[in-house]
Amino acid sequence: MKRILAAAAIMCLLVSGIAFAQAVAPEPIKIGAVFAVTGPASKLGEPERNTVKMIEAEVNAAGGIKGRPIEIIVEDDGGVEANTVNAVKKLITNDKVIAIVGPTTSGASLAVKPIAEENSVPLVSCAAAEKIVNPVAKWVFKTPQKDSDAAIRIFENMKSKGISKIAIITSSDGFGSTGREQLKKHSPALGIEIVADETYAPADTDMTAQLTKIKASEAQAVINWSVVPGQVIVAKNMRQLGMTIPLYQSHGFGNPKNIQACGEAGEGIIFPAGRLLIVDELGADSKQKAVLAKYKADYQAKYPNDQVSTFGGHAYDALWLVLNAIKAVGPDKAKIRDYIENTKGFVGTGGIFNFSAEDHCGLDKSAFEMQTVKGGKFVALSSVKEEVKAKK
Amino acid sequence: MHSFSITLQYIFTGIAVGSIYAMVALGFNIIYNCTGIINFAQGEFVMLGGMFMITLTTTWKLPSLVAFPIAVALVVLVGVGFERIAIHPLKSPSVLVLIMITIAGSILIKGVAMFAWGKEPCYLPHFSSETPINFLGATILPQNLWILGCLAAVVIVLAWFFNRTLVGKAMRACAHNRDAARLVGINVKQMVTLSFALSAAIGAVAGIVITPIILMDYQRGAMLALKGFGAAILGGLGSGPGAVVAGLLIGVLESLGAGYISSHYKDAIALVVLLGVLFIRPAGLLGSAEIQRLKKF
Amino acid sequence: MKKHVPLALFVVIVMGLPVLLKNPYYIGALVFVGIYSLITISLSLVLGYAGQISLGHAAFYGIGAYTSGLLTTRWHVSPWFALACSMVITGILAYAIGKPVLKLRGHYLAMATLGLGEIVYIFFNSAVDLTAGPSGFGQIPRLAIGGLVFKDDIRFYYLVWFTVAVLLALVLNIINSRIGRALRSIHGSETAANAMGVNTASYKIQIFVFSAVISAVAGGYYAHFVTFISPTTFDANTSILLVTMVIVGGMSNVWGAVLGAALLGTLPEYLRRFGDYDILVYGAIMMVIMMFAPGGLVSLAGLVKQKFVGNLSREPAA
Amino acid sequence: MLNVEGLTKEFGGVVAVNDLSFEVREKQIKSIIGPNGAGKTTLFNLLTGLLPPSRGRISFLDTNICGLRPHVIARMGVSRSFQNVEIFDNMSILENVMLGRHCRTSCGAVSIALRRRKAVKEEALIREEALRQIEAVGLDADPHSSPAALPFGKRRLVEFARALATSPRLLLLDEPASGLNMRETEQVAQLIRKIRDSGVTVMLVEHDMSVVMEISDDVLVMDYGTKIAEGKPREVQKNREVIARYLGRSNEYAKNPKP
Repeated sequence: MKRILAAAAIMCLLVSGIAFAQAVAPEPIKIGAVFAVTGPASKLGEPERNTVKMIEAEVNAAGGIKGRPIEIIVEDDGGVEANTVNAVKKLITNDKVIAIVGPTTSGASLAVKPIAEENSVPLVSCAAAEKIVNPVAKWVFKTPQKDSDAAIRIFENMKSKGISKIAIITSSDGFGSTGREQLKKHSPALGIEIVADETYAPADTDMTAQLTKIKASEAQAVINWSVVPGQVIVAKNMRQLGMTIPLYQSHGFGNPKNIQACGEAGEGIIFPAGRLLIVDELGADSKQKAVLAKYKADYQAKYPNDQVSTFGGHAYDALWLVLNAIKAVGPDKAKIRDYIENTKGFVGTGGIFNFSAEDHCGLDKSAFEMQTVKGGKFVALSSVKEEVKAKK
Repeated sequence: MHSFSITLQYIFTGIAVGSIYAMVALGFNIIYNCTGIINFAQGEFVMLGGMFMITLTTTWKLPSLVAFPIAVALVVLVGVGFERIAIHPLKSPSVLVLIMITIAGSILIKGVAMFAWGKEPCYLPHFSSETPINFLGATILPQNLWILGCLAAVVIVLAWFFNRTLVGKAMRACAHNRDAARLVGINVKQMVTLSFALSAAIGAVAGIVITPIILMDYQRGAMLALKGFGAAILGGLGSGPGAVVAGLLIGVLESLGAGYISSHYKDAIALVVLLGVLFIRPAGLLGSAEIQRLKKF
Repeated sequence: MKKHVPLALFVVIVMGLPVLLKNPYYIGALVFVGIYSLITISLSLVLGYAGQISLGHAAFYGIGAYTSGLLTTRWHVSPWFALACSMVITGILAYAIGKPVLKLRGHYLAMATLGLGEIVYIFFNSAVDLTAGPSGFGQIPRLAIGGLVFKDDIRFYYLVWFTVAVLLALVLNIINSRIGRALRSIHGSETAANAMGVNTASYKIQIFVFSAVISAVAGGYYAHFVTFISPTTFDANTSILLVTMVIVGGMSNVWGAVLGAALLGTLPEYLRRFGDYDILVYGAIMMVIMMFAPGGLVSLAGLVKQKFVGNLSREPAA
Repeated sequence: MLNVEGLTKEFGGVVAVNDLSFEVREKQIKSIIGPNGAGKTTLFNLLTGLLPPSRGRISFLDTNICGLRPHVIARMGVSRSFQNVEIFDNMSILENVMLGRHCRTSCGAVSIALRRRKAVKEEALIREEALRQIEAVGLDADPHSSPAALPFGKRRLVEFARALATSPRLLLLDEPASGLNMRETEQVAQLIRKIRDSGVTVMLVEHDMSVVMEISDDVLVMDYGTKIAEGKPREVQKNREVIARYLGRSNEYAKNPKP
């Protein structure tokens, strides 16, 4: 009996001690993050998680926000939508976060859209699908550029080259299918005819069958839209089949590892992407240069084994949108939401954001820069053209 | 492009893809014959083969010829270790429990690989040049020939092993009747370990030769295992020739399906054919209903 | 009367849990456990009792979800009627599928069901005009009875677990009856069962259709609870997860099915704190359970019971 | 009650049962004997519908049962035991025997699931009858325990009880004495007689000649799927062809009685 009493006394002391310790330190501002750190989309979720952890450390090292440290609670949903739903509920009701960054994938973002709405918590998604912000939901925002803008930029580039008949090949997952939708939707207006429409499963190992069909069609160019290894395999298979028509890729191609994997087959691929990959080329007049260079340098310093990618950039933009709001209006959900909705001219890695009540994405097609692969590096397409002109 | 060359190209593609399925299916069969279970970690052996090869050649800068056997040996080690730790100690497990253990094993191996090699796909250079070989208007990569060559080599070695060596014959005895094999003095548990070693080796070889074409990441194994399982079933579980024929057939069906019907439904087309075959021949193309042991779950 | 004790206890626990766990997050997680339980209970009849493996149940789960979701969003059918439609449609499909497929055995049956599940998954992905393709669709209305809308987690919790309790009551009655014995006899020896007058083919298809219909209910609940569905929720991984739940819980006992769903359904929640390592811990837990308790979690419960209560139980060994 | 005419079963090119005709009369014990591979078990599988015959006619109680599915034949009153004892180890002894009542009961899933009075009553009757059969075959084991751990002889008794629980008119026993010791064999022989005396017709396949000669009313000798002789045990024993083809090799069987 004595022992139990003693144990109880010690426990009481400990508990009160912890409580006391907590009372002294300023309570952190809690922000939630849901990323697919494992599962099929983990190569996107990983840099996103790394990025928010990096920013957390940076902000806290600088003394937090108005003396209060920030705490970013990262949840892994493994790319399973039921898990995302649970994770977001946990963040909202258990951890009482004031805003949420993520999820990584479009499906997961759409699944938690109603939860953010019902609980009145601002959520800034890092996923691409336009459905996330269209129709506009009061509490839901997103940072990646719009699929439609990517499609339009590609089509504009094609038109400038006199290409009118094209083939599209997309992966049969969320990213690929929303791309396919946008490509089909915007092609007629820009006078482009899709003469072949092929898909492949995300884990497929060979696309020569689809490409053979495309080769036999009248297509003057191919657009591949995916984030899976397929985007490399398509490039290589085209080379194998001796196809010389230009290959366009989606903004999902923006990862330096793809160049290495494509080898020679990667040369000349054209794709729209944010300017993170070509930050070294940007002139000093570019508003984004400072932000991009800092993000790239910080990330590379903190995670030397990982290469900076546009996906991490989406999380960077999302979190800073929230943090800027907190800095300005304090940790209040409704005020944060209003602040984000009224944010204008926010310079992020993805572009310059101008939000409004009708536009919860905030980016337009100027956020994209048409890029290409040259000499094993990403370079702006405009600079290549200039070189060609100069030679002439 | 001439329509003949197009068809030929589809068939080439199908054979190139199908030979990968065939190799995975062979790995399934060896363990199935010895234990009656489907080893769902087979796809992970393939993935590990490619991953080890990448590390050995790119990080350790070993020449391919040296790295190849080392990579295979490492995967064999993993296979044997898995069997020794998770399957060997069990007394009389049911088939379904064993399958669950292999699923758990595949999750574990996948997890370790995720930490070891990261989440991005890794890349391995082609064994020889990347210049495609043109044949009657259709093209094939030299690496595809390497894959076919390896498949042929694996088939020849396996045929020799099971028909000409004592150990191979002992393994076949286990496949036929475990109790009888035990009675004539064959150490059945050792044979099970050996079957894991052998199918890990085949998986590793498959992984190494296909990585230059398909890229390798820690999640690649699952899809390969699924297709390989389909091939093993279509050919008739336990039948070596069946696995090869069925693997190639599924590959060609997918490719022709994508070419002539619809790439959206190409996997479904192959599966419909598989199901159709099973409804007519419930034990697969080359499996016989009499020999098929009706394993209970 | 003794037979009813476990079920009564179960109902008390289910009723009481929300009082203990006031947090809506836990309640929300338990809703998913309830949805999984519906499937695993009915799947355990197919797998544990009748001994027929199905690696394609996510397809029925998905057909239920999609039918209910599409009918309510596209054609504005009332959710309950849509749910009923999804049961009928899934039942008919399961019958058409089961008729030829259930003639196969063992691994062949496993592959055939896996393949059918894949075909359905590919259909969800590719029939974009109907299903909205891989990106899925949302704004599925919630279920309601009169003015009572099941919009918050706690209401849905009671709806789902009420369904689970009803299903359990029905299933428990069935397994300890001539039909339950007939199912188990198929598992034991199909030949002997046949010779003893059990129409094995008919029972196999009946139980397969039954579990498919229940899976469709679970799918409908999922659709109306999350209000968004996309194909990835119903892929082969889910099928394998469902079978794993049944086996880890203990496949020869319906309580095992509930235990398995509860463990593997909430495990991702516990494992979040492990970050990336969750995949390793998950695999390790699964492996350890299967190695040391091949009969599943219920067999552990049985051991505990034997130790403390002695072998008083006259419950038939399942 | 059972009339077999020109029954033939071919597997590929092998003829397992060849143009076999015989008759079984009510309440008699008819034994089928013959060397291994003579087609005895195949005959049982044909009679119970587990295998479809290639040709011929089987009529049971003046109904043609050829091509009927096994569960229908069982419901008509034909039950059997198996050479290797096929009882269900995933059920208790009692449940095994209760399963035998399956074809004599009819409650549907709905009434069972809702525990209608009809279903509860029927279940009680099933249990009663099963316990009665367990006692009738003289099985002294806890009916609630698993049969998996029982010795072989008792497993066979479980199978008998299960077969009897179907209330058969005709009971087919496939080597009921194989694998049993002398005492158990004697018990089984007595049991078979008792079954016959209760009004059930019995057919058995057996290698143990002492049992066959002791209890059979009628013996049919088969070899290579054809009938060699048929008649009273004594007559058959004297039949020259039988002696030459079968009993002449009895020493061989004595050395190696199990197939």
